[in-house]
Amino acid sequence: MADPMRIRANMIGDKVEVKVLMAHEMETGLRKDAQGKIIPAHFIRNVTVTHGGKTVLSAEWGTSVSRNPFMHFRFRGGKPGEKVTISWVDNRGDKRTDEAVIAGG
Amino acid sequence: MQPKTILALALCSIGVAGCATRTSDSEVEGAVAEVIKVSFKTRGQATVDRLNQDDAQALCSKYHDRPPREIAGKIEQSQTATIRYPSSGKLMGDWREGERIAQSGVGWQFTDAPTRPAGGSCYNCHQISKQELSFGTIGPSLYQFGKLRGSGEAIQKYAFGKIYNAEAFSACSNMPRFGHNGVLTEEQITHLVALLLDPDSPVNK
Amino acid sequence: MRIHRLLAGMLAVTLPCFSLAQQDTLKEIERYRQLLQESNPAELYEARGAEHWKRERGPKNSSLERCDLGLGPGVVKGAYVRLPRYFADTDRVQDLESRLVTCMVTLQGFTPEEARRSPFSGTGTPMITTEPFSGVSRPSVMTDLVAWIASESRGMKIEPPMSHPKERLAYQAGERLFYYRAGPYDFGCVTCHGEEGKRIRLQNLPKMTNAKDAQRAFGTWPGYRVSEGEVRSMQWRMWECIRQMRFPELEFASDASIALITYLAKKAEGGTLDAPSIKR
Amino acid sequence: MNGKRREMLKAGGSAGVLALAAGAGMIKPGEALAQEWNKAAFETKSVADTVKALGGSGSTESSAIEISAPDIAENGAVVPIAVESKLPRTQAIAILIEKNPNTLSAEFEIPAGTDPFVSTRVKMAETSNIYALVKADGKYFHAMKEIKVTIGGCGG
Repeated sequence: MADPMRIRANMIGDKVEVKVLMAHEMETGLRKDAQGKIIPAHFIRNVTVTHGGKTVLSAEWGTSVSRNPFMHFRFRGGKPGEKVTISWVDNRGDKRTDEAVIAGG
Repeated sequence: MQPKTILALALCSIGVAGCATRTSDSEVEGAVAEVIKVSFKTRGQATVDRLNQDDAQALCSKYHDRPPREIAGKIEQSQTATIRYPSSGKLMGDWREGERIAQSGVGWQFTDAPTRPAGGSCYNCHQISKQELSFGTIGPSLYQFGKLRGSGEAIQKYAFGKIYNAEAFSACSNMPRFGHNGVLTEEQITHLVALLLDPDSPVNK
Repeated sequence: MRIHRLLAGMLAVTLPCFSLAQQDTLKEIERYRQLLQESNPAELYEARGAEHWKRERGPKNSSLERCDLGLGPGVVKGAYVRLPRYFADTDRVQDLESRLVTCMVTLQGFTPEEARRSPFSGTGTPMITTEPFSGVSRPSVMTDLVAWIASESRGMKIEPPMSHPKERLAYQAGERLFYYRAGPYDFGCVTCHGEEGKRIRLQNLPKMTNAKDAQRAFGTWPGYRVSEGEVRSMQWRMWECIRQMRFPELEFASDASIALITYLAKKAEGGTLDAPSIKR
Repeated sequence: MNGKRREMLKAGGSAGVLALAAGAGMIKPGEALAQEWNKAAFETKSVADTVKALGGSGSTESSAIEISAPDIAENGAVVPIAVESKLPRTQAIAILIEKNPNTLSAEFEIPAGTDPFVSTRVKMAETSNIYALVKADGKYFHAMKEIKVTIGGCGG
């Protein structure tokens, strides 16, 4: 199973700043292993961030997002103590959902 | 079995009081030899006998690359005798080939295919062509090497010899003895000479 | 990607900009390094490492929580900056990784071979360099533990003990090894780390006999290497330098590796640990 | 930018309805959009084709899009890139890397209430132009920046 994400959600003024790190190899499908065999592509395709039942960001990714992906964005309408939920799904159907509590500014 | 424990050898046989002083050089010498013996293993082309030093390597290690003048002189003398210039007399090859060799840092690692020709790793340490911004500074800049020195026979001979065996000119140089150690072929070295000296080479633009 | 990178290198497809001065290059590289600091995937490894410490594993189905890293059984805080050190139970100077091998053997019942089997994490690396260690998705318990244990010394002073004769001997052996030149390229550690302000390509090289350089270098390992997408440890740093020196393979947790690390730790004494870091 | 998702949103009437569905347990978060991945767009080999695959007929250069990235990346495996759009009604931001084997790297949908800003890290195979493609008020705009990828290390 995939490792948990590291999510930081902080109030900056009236916005929630979200920074997330995901543990994922983001394999391109273009590289070869030591035996010369192609390493199959394995990468996160969809990311969804929700807050209070509302999607605040959604993303589609290809293989060229860096290994152990990082994403940073900001949204309005969140308050300290509320939760931000982040989910990803990769091309093999593996998935992971984690949440973080918004910290005060 | 536990990992081999040479540093764990009872070096304190002379007793605790004796151990308070610095271990003698010969004791350290012996310990290092043992440590080397148990800590490395042959892998691919990188065999353990690579750790056996020749005279120049041993002297440079001993003097931390700063040998006394007299010893430096001896090293330079013995290394000069190793240089073999091409029997054809042709010292300048193709600078384009030279640029490719200068860019490549592969060769002789246990991860490298032994059949693949080695690069010269030149940009790792030197500025050469101006277009390449990613260059090292362990060695001096070679940009405009030929423009400043011309491309006559004397300088060709110097450049060939320096790449063949840098220690002939400077004992304990950081630069590998590419020709003497068989890392680069005679022909590869002539391409590097061309990269440095050919008036058409980007080095001299 | 790797194929492209190699091609780029081999065909000398160099940077097409002729006007950019070297100074600007270095400034921009510095900016790149700054931007990396914003987020460090080493955190993911640290989190795993903390779990591995507590997890019951091995034939004895036991955790590492009683492992003595030098400050007493189970004390992790501050342990990393006081290694390598002499351990009476093994009668040996050990760095973090060789000590973890000992604990995996004594506490968890692994054989030393099992404990050392996967020293470095190896998942897809864009560099050919670590392919001997890679397979797809092969995280290393050892690397994760190192990341976490080092993080528990973050901000602390590097203070390797040097009171035991074997610690001093390890230092002296490390010094000899540092200056030891051999192999087809005539390299020694000193070739790249003996002078101040030098670079390989655009990578700055610390002069290891210079306290400030050594402190910064030693104090930023382990680190997340973006070039490989992995956390790498001091053991790996030694292993990889030795490989590039064209020497035979340096055995993981060997005496030579520990001697070199002891030498470097002493040179870095008084510096602050800023690791796990993030690096090229 | 995604055709299927547009349809779904249209059918639902608003993003709120989709969220409601998730909240009611009909769709779990993360699964809701799991099947929606614009394969065609991620297989494109040029900037123009990517714009087309994302639903645009072309795009206009705009100074209201700011790309924040280093001029030189010490390593192509991780290149930090932030994009900020000052275009009104920004709906989506995509990052394109001209010389990568596949041009499109990532595409972010920006709902109302979320800053038209995103920062991430991408891989670059070699020195290349990168494009920030922004969909705002139904139209496509872009900004471009060249990032050089340097050769590093000593054994390669």
